Amino acid sequence: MPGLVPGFAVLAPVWECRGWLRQPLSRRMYKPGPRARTVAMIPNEPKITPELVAEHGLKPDEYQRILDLIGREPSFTELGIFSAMWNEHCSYKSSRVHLRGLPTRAPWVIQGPGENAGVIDIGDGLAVVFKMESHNHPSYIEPYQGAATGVGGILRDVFTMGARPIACLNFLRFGDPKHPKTRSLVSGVVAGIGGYGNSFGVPTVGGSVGFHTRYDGNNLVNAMAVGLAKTDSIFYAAASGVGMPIVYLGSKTGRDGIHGASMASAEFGEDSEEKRPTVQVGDPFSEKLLLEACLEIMQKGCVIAIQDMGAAGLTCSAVEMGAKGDLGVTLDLDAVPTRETGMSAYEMMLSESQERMLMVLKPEKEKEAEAIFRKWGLDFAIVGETTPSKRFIVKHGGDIMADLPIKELGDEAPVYNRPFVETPKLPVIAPDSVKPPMSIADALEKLIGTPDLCSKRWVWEQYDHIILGNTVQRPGGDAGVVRIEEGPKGLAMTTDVTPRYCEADPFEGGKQAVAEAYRNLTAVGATPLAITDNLNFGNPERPEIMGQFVGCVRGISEACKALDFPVVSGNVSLYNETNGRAILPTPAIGGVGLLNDFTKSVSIAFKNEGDVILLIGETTGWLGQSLYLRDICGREEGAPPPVDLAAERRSGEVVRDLIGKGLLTAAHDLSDGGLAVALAEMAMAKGLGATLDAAPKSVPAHAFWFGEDQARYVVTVKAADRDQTVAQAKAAGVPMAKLGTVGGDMLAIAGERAIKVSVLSNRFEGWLPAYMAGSN
Amino acid sequence: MPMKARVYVTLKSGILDPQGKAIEGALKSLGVEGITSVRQGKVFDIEVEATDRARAEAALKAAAEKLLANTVIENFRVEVIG
Amino acid sequence: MPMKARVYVTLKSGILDPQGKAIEGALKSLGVEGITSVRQGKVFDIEVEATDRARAEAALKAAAEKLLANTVIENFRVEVIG
Amino acid sequence: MNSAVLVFPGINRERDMARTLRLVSGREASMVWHTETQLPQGTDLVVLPGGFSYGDYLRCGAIAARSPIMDAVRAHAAKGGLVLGVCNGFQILCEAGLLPGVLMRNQHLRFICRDVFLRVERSDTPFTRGYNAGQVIRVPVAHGEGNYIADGETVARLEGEGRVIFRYSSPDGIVDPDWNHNGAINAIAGIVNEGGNVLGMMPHPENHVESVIGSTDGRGLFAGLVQHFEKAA
Ligand SMILES: Nc1ncnc2c1ncn2[C@@H]1O[C@H](COP(=O)(O)OP(=O)(O)O)[C@@H](O)[C@H]1O
Ligand SMILES: [Mg+2]
Repeated sequence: MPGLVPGFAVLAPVWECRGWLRQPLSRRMYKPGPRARTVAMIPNEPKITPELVAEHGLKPDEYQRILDLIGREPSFTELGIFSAMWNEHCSYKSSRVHLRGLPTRAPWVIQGPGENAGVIDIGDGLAVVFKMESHNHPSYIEPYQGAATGVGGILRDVFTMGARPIACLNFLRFGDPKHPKTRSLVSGVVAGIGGYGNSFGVPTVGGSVGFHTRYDGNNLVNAMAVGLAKTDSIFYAAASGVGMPIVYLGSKTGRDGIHGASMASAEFGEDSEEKRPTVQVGDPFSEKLLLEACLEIMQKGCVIAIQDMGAAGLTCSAVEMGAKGDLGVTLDLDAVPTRETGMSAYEMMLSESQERMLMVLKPEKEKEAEAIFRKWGLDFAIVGETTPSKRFIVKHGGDIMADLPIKELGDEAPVYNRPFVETPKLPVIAPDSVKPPMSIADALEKLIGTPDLCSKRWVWEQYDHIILGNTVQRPGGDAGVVRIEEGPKGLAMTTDVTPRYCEADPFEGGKQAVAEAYRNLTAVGATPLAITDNLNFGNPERPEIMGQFVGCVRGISEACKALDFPVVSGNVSLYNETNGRAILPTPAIGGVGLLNDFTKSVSIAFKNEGDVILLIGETTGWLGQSLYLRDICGREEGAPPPVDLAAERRSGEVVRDLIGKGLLTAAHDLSDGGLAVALAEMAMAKGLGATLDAAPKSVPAHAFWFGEDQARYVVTVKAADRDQTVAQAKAAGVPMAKLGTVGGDMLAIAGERAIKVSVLSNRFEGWLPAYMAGSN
Repeated sequence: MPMKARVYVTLKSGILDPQGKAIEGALKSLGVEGITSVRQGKVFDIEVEATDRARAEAALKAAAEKLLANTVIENFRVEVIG
Repeated sequence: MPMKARVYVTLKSGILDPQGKAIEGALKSLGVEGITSVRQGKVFDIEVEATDRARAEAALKAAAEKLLANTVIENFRVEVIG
Repeated sequence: MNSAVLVFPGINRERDMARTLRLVSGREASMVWHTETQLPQGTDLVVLPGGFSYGDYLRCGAIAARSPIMDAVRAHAAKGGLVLGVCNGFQILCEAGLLPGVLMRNQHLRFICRDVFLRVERSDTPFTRGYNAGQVIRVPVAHGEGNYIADGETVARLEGEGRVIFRYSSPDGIVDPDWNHNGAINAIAGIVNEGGNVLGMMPHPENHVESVIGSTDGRGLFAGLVQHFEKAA
């Protein structure tokens, strides 16, 4: 498989992988190659033993691959470097083969996967830079710092490219609320995300929170950052020019998170809480200074290449700068600013201390850049240079501690086409086979106060969502919207996936995640432009898990193609399992869309008494995998709703068009909980009720109100605009039906007990604060 | 019997202390001479009601482990004053 | 000569301590028995370079007065360990 | 109106403030770095914006309050010049001794970002002439330590001298613990110094000055200041 996957990824984007998979195992035996040579290594290094190799997460055949590559036994430092570069987190060895199927191009895509973040063109010489990334394992071990450094890392990915961050989002999944650890994880993670983002000074405008017992030992913390840059000044990692100084910037290096990257690729066992690796502590204050300093030197034209130090810190960033630029790199660790004494080369190369950057500066601008960094009170040190040799050489205390072929470190990382089995299909559940255990009104009142459907205000009020003064739509609606500079353009963003659908049918679930992101952006009036993804799964060495991964990626791919919604960046997090029990397959999708005029954006809130409520899209009453089935009937069963991507597109285009024409007074997509829940949310958002017609005869009432058919929206229009709206939907071939009228303080469905909107609100707003206070 | 006690919570060595770092810098620019390193910790002055010292200590240790210290990154020390 | 020292900063009595109050409440709900009052303070572990102890103490006192404590609401105590 | 916005490391609402000043006064504010020792010639209004100066490490505002520029701010205030501190700016003013009291952790210990209602207690100050006394405005807060506390005597003086300018209230102007999100004593949201020329407040009027972004209730404060200086000129 030559040229298998164009670099997809992240902290350490991979370049091209060639050769490895084609070779039969028997041929991959050690024989000293032409590159073999003696290198002066310091004597007191630990001897390389099979145990040591295993501790570095390298399988015997992977270690053999290293021997083949360098023609000799690696030094301890080199072993550390390989383990960092070749672990799952950095090398994407299990996922790469499948990721290449994702569509990554569109006329508006400036940079797809493979850089620190994706870049799209939004016109007027402006680009949006964004990416999502996981910090799942660190957040389980130390929720506050794990989540905080997750936010810090993703912000760095974005401003490394020359963009000023303008918004953040976060996608969170926790275990069963009754699990003894859940409450403190929620509290720590949310405080950590807020603690970092609020101090750094970026509004957190959206996200998602959910609970399920399958996340008991593996919570998910995925952070997304969005930045704004000029299309003509975007910065990349590739170094250029021989003999260029490599500069270290930011905070000092300590022994933080050594083995952090390996930890992110290892399954948790009973003893994980004892292992307690060195925890990284975030310093948002330093990061804010780093942001200002980086943007200042970029603007002054000092920077040739720049790379942040994320997972596997100095190793990944330096190797990547060289390899991408077809250059060698020599580092002199004696020059690295350290916070602790006696740090070894191994420790410095693997440290994951936060708030650090590596750059290649224009030599003539070095002094100017240094002055800027000093002004901001940050460390600045020349730690190496680019060389013509294509070797990665690390010196420390006068010794050469590593001397490795730089391209091969990335290119020759193993790639696995792991065996997988497809998830068996589940039976479709006929709506009338589900007997409603309670009335529609009772079910709605109950559902709206469940952990998954209740208001997440307790979470997002801990995030500064208004700083920068551009937040047009705050959290609580379908998508966050921020004004771009002085307008009139606006940017919408959302994070979505329905893990229970992915578990039941990975392919449909993958499609649905993309479709829901598309819908949430559409519902605020934005044209969906591109996505970032964060693929959270269990152990890929298990064929069923690999089957979930493959299915979801195919579904995502299909939806992205059908909706013109390419993937421009992403992250894979595998091995999310404890004692052999995996999380639900959770491919989180972060979608970004553009509004040409942010003032036209509509919210979910009902606006005026007398507005007509219309349902867009087809309703069959799909109850399989619905929250109604799970939380009201106690059954987690059946096939999830299929996604008709053509219908999704048609519905979306109609809604955007109607919003663009100013015809809609409110819009909300339908997802978890179906129609009744969506209507309740629209009512609660304004404290204004509605009178609703009875369900049509063709669908059982409970399936009509709670079914989770896709490609649907609820919108409201002024009575006078109704005919025009209906005509337009009809012309586009999109089903549209009248549901009722806005007004009063009750949500009243014909033939059902009317519910006071304030009663619904109390239940909706009540659950999470009560849970966090320990009182339910 | 009411007793007074103190619980000290300090960062484990090697853990980054952004606060300490910022304070160090500030002291320098304020012209305070000679201070080469600052690490910030917490101290809790606690009143505890227990039948004897051992029980008081046990309660304080429980408090520190469960809440006052984040034992992933912090150490603590309990001191019953009497 | 390098010396180690500690500076304790505690809230003056009479000043409300919302953190201490919250901790008190949290300890109760965690089932830790007997704790009747909690007040939170700060402790700074400081390394200081000075020719003698008196000078070190002077530098620390200056640090506390100028920055470490807000003397409107807080008291401080300096302790040179040696 | 010539305004100077002070920039301390870690401050992050300086752009919001500068944009609002430009929008309302029609003039660019000067951005003044913390190591400066003088304010720009002709500065009418000094603004200490929100953010996390020095990461809010040690105590909010403590390190910034000891910056070189603060002597110039003191001198400006001593001459009767106007000074406005918002959020972290308020905390800095307290730490610098330009305003009494301190801002402690919110009573529920969580950072909180939401719109709150403020009752404007007087309209006869340069900061509030754009409002009517008793008027209720909706502005956002975004802070973790906004719980204003001072000793009993100080609070009595503040109240007695009418130096409490803004108070958290219900939408109808009723002061009630349910509407006092951070637990501040007497629901104090903003106070002035003895001379009435230094205002510190926790909420962010600068974030509510455009209807397209949600509300214009914060505009009155800045519009009033502009009027104040126009009248003086
Ligand atoms: N962790 C979070 N951070 C910020 N906002 C959140 C978070 N979780 C949920 N929200 C907000 O709450 C609202 C409801 O979330 P959700 O039910 O997931 O929306 P949807 O069904 O439209 O995807 C959204 O506006 C979302 O942005
Ligand atoms: Mg939605």
